[in-house]
Amino acid sequence: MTEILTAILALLAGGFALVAAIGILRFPDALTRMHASSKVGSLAGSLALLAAAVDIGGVSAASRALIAILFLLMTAPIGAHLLGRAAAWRSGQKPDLLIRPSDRGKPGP
Amino acid sequence: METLVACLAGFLVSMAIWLMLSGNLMRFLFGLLLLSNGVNLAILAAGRLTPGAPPLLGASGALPPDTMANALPQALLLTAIVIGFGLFAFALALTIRAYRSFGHLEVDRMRSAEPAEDRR
Amino acid sequence: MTPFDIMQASITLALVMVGIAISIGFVRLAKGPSLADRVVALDMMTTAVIGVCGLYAVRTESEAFLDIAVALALVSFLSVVALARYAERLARRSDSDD
Amino acid sequence: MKLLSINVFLALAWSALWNGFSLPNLLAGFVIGYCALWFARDLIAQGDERRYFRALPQTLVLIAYFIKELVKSSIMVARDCIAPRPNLHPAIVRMPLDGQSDAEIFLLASLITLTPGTLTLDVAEDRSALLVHSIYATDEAALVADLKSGMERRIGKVFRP
Amino acid sequence: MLDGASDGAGRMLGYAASILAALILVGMALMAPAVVDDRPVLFALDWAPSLGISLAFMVDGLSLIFGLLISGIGSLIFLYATGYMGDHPQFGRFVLFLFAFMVSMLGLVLARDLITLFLFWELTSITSYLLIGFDHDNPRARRNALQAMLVTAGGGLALLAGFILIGTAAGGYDLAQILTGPGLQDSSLYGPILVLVLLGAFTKSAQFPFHFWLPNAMAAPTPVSAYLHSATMVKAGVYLLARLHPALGGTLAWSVALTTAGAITAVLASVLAMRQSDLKQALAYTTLMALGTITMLLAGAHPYALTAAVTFLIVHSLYKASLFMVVGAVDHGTGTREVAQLGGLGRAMPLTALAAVLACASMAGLPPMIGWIGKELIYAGAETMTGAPLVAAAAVAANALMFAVAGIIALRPFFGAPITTPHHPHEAPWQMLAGPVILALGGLVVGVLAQPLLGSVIGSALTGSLLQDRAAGLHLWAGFNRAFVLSLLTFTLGIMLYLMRARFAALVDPVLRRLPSLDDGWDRVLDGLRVLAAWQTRMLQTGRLTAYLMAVFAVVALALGLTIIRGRPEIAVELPRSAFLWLTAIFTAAGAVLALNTHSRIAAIAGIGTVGIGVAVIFIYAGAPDVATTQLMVETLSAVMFAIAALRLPGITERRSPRRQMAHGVVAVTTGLCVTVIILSVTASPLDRSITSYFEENSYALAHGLNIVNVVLVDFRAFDTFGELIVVLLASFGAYAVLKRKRKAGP
Amino acid sequence: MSWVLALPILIPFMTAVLAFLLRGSRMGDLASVAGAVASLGVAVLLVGVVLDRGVVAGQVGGWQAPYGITLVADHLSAAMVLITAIIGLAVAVWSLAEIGPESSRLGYHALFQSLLGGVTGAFLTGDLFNLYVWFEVLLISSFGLLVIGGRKQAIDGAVKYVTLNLIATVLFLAGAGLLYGATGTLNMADLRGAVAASPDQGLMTLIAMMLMVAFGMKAAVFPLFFWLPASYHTPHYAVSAVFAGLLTKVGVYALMRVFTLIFVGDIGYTHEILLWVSLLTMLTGVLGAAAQSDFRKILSFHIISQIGYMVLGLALMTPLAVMGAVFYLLHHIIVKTNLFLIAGVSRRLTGSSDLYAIGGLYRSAPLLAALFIIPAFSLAGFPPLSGFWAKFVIVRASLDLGEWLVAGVALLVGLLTIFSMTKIWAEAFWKAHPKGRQPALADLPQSARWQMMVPIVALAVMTVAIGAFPSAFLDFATKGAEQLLDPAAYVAAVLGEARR
Amino acid sequence: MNSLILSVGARFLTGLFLLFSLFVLLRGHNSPGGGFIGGLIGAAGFVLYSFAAGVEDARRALRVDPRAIGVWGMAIAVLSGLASALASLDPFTGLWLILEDLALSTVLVFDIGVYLAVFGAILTLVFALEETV
Repeated sequence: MTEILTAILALLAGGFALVAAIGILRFPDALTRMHASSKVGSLAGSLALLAAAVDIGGVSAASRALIAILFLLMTAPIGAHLLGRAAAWRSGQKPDLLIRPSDRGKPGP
Repeated sequence: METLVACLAGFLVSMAIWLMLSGNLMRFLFGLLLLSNGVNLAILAAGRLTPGAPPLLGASGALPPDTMANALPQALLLTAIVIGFGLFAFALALTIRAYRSFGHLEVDRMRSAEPAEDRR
Repeated sequence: MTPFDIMQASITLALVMVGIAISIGFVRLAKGPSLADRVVALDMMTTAVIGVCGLYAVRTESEAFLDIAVALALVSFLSVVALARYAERLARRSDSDD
Repeated sequence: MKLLSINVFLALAWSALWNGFSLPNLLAGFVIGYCALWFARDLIAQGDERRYFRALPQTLVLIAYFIKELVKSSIMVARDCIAPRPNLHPAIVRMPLDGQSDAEIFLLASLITLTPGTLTLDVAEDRSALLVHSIYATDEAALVADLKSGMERRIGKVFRP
Repeated sequence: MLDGASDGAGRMLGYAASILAALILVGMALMAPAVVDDRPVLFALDWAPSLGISLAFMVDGLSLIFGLLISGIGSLIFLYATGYMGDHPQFGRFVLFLFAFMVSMLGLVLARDLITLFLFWELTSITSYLLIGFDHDNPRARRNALQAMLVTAGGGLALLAGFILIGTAAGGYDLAQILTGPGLQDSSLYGPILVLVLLGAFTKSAQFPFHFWLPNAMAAPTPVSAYLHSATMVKAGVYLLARLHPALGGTLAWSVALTTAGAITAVLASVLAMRQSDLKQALAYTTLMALGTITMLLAGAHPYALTAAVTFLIVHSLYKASLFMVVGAVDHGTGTREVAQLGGLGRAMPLTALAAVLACASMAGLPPMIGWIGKELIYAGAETMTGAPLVAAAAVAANALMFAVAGIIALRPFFGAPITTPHHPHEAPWQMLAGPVILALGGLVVGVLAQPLLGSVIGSALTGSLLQDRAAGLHLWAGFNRAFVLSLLTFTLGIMLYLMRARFAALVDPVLRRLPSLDDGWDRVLDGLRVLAAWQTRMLQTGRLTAYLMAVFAVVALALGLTIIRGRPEIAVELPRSAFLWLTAIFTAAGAVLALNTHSRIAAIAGIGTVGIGVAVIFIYAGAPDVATTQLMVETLSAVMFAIAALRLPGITERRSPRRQMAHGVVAVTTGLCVTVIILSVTASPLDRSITSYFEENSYALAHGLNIVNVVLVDFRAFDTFGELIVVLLASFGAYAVLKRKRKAGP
Repeated sequence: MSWVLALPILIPFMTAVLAFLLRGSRMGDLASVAGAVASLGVAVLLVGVVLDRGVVAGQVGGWQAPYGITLVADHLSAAMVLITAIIGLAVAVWSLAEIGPESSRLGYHALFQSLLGGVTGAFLTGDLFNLYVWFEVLLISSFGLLVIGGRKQAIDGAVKYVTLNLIATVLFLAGAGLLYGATGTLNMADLRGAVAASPDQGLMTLIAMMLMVAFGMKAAVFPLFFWLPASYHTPHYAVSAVFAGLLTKVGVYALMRVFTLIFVGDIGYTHEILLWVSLLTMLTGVLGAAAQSDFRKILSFHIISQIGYMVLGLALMTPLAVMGAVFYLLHHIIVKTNLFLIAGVSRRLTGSSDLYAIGGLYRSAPLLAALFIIPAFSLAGFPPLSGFWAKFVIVRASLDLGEWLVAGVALLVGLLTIFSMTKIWAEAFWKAHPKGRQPALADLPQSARWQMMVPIVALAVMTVAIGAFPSAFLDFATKGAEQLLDPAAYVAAVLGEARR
Repeated sequence: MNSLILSVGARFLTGLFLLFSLFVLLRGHNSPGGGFIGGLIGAAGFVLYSFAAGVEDARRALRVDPRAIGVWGMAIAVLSGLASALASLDPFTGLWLILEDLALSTVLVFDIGVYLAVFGAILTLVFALEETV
């Protein structure tokens, strides 16, 4: 039974990874591509780890897998945020929100 | 399996040398990283590749039934990787300093140490 | 075909899929065009490697590979941060390198 | 926090009593410890600390909600990834914030990033708003409302009494 | 500290050296009876026994003659030098060098071991170098010192090789054994030995074609010229020829080589001597003539020739040292050494004049000076030699010219009408007179009492050292023989030459001027060397790193490629079936290709990141979690550091020309192929896994660890790890230093 | 037993720690000197043990030979360790006068001591991979030392030094890894048997070539020496002195070790290559020196030509020749270091290292002049200085083999060495200072004078002593050569009767 | 790099990195990990912190010059190697103190030395790079 569950999880992981990759390839700009990466990618990784946890069983395996998932989910958004901000800067979209009060009034970079 | 890794290692070495010869210090650094990777692969392959089983013993030191991956080259590799990293780090710092000193990274134009021949 | 065989086969399949995913990610990495695109692709590739770790843990029945996943989750984040910082500063300098 | 640590300690103690730190043991210990603490709340927890008893279930609710959203979002994005003609409406929207604490904003920003088609780009300097990028921003107002009622409300329940 | 000459300390040093030398002279003299009785004095210390080398000395007849000359003349020279230049600020140093030279020279002639001999041989070169360059502010002096040094040291090196070969051929470096043992003439190494030894001897004794350094060496202060470059050091080569005569002499090659070199040197030098207007230069050339004559005589194998050589050596030392000192005294007294500017000094400098006349008489070979006996013996000896007529002709020509030169030196400055000189002429102090006068008188005394004073010693040299059965007698009157006739002929010719010296000069000058000047040749050789060196350095040490790298990689490619072609190691090819592995390999390789992208830094670093990831995946595949983790961490940190650094670095452009790219590509691909082949060859045969098995079996049992890799790292091979942590730490130190160090101005 | 082998390696690192923690203060400098003294003591002890017992081996971590890392000292290793300690002490003292507080704070002493530790480790280890590690230690410390002076020139030099040396280490690493893959062992004594027993000798030669190129680069042989003249004249003088003395010698040592102990299966090929390489090295080095007009550059090029002699000794592979190489190695370290130290003093006194911009040392600094003569003429091979014996033995060894060309080149190079040395002498010492300066030792502060001159005098005395009393040293070198050419004792000491 | 999200995240992620690194260090003998990996992860945490809060703050949070940390690591490694002298064993021989499940050893001390050295080295490098203008 666990084998089948593992197999399903693994295939899902593979599928999501593939999908994420395709998304990254096809989406039109950096910001949209990030949606594929930070969500689908994380999910794929998490599913693979979950598959390992299910298959191996035991506290230590499960806890490691969960910790890995936790780290993955915790770090991904921060990275995405920084990257998104950079990409926004890059693509010339500089909403007022992004400009710090201290920068206001100064000539643009 | 070794064959593929060997080819890959050779390929990486080729690319690395090509980069190192390009005359730009930054590309030399890239070459250095590739070269380290190539050589690491070579060492791995030299220790023979055993897919799977990492060299970990079961509880109470039980040997697993199948052959484990060769632990010794792995230890060597670890050492080599870390050393390679140290060297890369230094080279990077040197590159920055060289850029500050010379204003460019073209190694062939860095000629303040030599040549200066006998003027007589 | 026992469940075990099914599992093995699906792991192999999943690995190949992840492998293809990484390769596709690489295409984006190579194409760019902007720095952010490359970093996104690199991030995706690292995440895929986390998946590889998980799948390998299953295949070899060894927890050892999960440790790689943990470490990788942490540090890949670091590289994304560093590269994003780089990208942002570069953008502010409006330095058109990449 | 104090109560959480006591609870964790109780879970460990429970597992130790049962001679094994297996996952079920630990979970059971945690649940039993939680109940025990709840019964003894008058003895050990005063005033604000009692928030723990509400925060913990709320956290579980949040986690469940988040996992649901994560899967949903992923499937949505995944569909668009492979769809022959992706249905994308990217835009940047400004989402005003109610919560003010760092942890709250951080959590909110993170969860927004992880949910369907949205991505936190930045926080306003005065913490009054989040800047969110969405790929499904057909209706920006609806999007903001959705975010506020979904994620922000649930996080607020965890953090605020 | 040695230079505190101004307060007289230098002079005291000079006197002390003189007395010391005199004591050595006495010591040598005291050994004479024993030596004459054919009981050579021996002394030996083990030096390098494993090489068969000892620090061995002996006093036999030949050594004794040289020893007496060296210490005796040395003593007088020190005295002379004290008078001549006692006020010089560096006189202390001068005395030191000169004394060191004397000791070296003594060591050279007393050595019984070839290597000991060589030691002192080289020491004389060094001290001579320092003495010639004594006037070190003068570029000419420096140049001439260098010339003397290089010529004699170069010869010395040839000599060393020759000695080594002698040692090999004779089975040891002990002179006694070499000389008395079976002759080297039959050894297969005789040819090379002869060439090398002659090279050494000829350079040291300034034989043609190496004669050019000697006149230049006269840049040294006069006491040095008198001592080193006439009386002693230049005799070292002759001494060596005499010393090795029993072992190497007697062959046709020997006699032809010595005769030719000696004769040419003698004649050429005496012709050149006629042309010199500087007295010191004239003397320098006559020294060459004497050395040539001795060399020529040593070509012979008959006691007469050899007796003549030894005798003439003594003769020459006596008069030549005396004359140099005279010239020094003249220079000192008048401020010039130019013949044309001197005249009628006899009145102002009577003692100097006396010494000059006596010494020149000896030089001219007039009876009853010892010079006469020497000349007679030369002619007698010449008869016994191969090619006697030619030898005799050369000897006559040289001697006649010498006669004329002697006339010039003895007569022109001291007699005739006084000529105004830069200084008002005055007699030299007593220290400077003692030497020339004593030596000149000595020439007279030993001339008159030749046989009683010198006979036994020379006899001992002939029989004991040169291993002849007898020596020729030393007689003022040896009967009316062919030698006597030749002497008369010499005088006649000499007088004619003296009288017609101007016409003679006019005759030979054009010829001589057309001869290539070896001195200029020397400069050209040195210039050529410099040009060659500069060219080579320009070619190799270009300062272009790319060229260096290219050379290095080309060497790698060549070394490996050729060895592969030569050794044909076995290889095994077996492709994997895992699609995942193939994919990994492909994207890794693609990452490397991306890194070649010329413009985008980030694309390059991303490409390298991809390679890092791919390699890590291969590590995972191969069951190496620790390595994979480390690899990923290191890759990440590298990328992080690069991202920080890239902000401070410029973009990249490819600047190579297509041709260069081609060459680089060839080298790169060859090397890569070689690496692949080596790996395939290594993996073709099974691995001896015994060490790994040991680790697997004992990792838990003995080292209490389940992770074998970690156990290897921290226990089995902890020392590697220790070194590794130091590397990482020091790398950070170095990077810190390179980044934080403030820039230092200037070189 | 293993402690006397391990301590020479560990003491420098302990000193490095101490010196770093006390950095910037006088105590830090003194700690460095004290550590050097301690190293010297242990090194003397080690030599004593080796003289007493022959080859000694010790296992690090107590793991039996092919499994753990073995430290071995035969005569050659022990002597090298001793010389390293001597040079370390001399330069540590000398550094006191040159190294300013900034370099000191940046970790000069720690880097310096680590360099010594790395060098010592390389000499003592009996394990090929461990040798690689120590190579890296000394390399990375040398990187740090090279740039610590902060001159622009030094950065240029360092770029060349670093890039080229990195390639060498990577090559070494690859060679070591592949050799393991081919033989299954890394212990050098064990490798001897394993390499000889290998069925694929072609492969063995191939790996031998990899290592030859790697070590050759470290040793700065033709045509791999470019990094040396590009960088050695750029750092602090103390640094270039210790580089000149020790760094290339580690490469030579490694060549000698590996090509006598491990790769002796195809001498006709490998050693023939070494022979030609050595000849070209001698010639190019000495000609390079002839083209230079900078004190340190001349000396740098001479390192190369002298390396040629050492490699030549190895290439000829007769007992006498190897003995000559060993002797050369030992003598040259002392002499070369001393010459660089003297160059440092000269620079300090005259204000430049350009020979045409300096002068007058002979007149006003006679002591320095006298001290220059000794190593300079020793380098040129004049008796009775140490260099004579080195050259004598090498020349004799080549003549014994009938290698006329080799002997001729060796002698010619000796002559050209004289040319360079006398050039320095004439320009820096004899000639008057072009700016009329009177450079006298008395110009130095009292403490600096002592710190600079005592090491120079000590090294000069050693040069003379070795030359004047060569017997013990020659015997020592002979013994060392015997051990190299017949490594039975070495193998037995390392492996015991355990394997093979 | 002025980001609220990053600085909040970094605050606890740094702690998490450090915690995880110690975990990796301590159990390295039995499962993948050890001083190197631990040191790298720990340093990564502080690098992150320096990104979020600036190098100045990171140095202050560290309290000690990272070079000194590295040197202490080296010192600890040497001392663990010397410790076996007390038991008259070969240098770097592991000394074990095994109490039931808890195993203390000089080998672990050595690994701690490695950890500190790597930690200090990486921080030295990154901080120096960051501070370069």
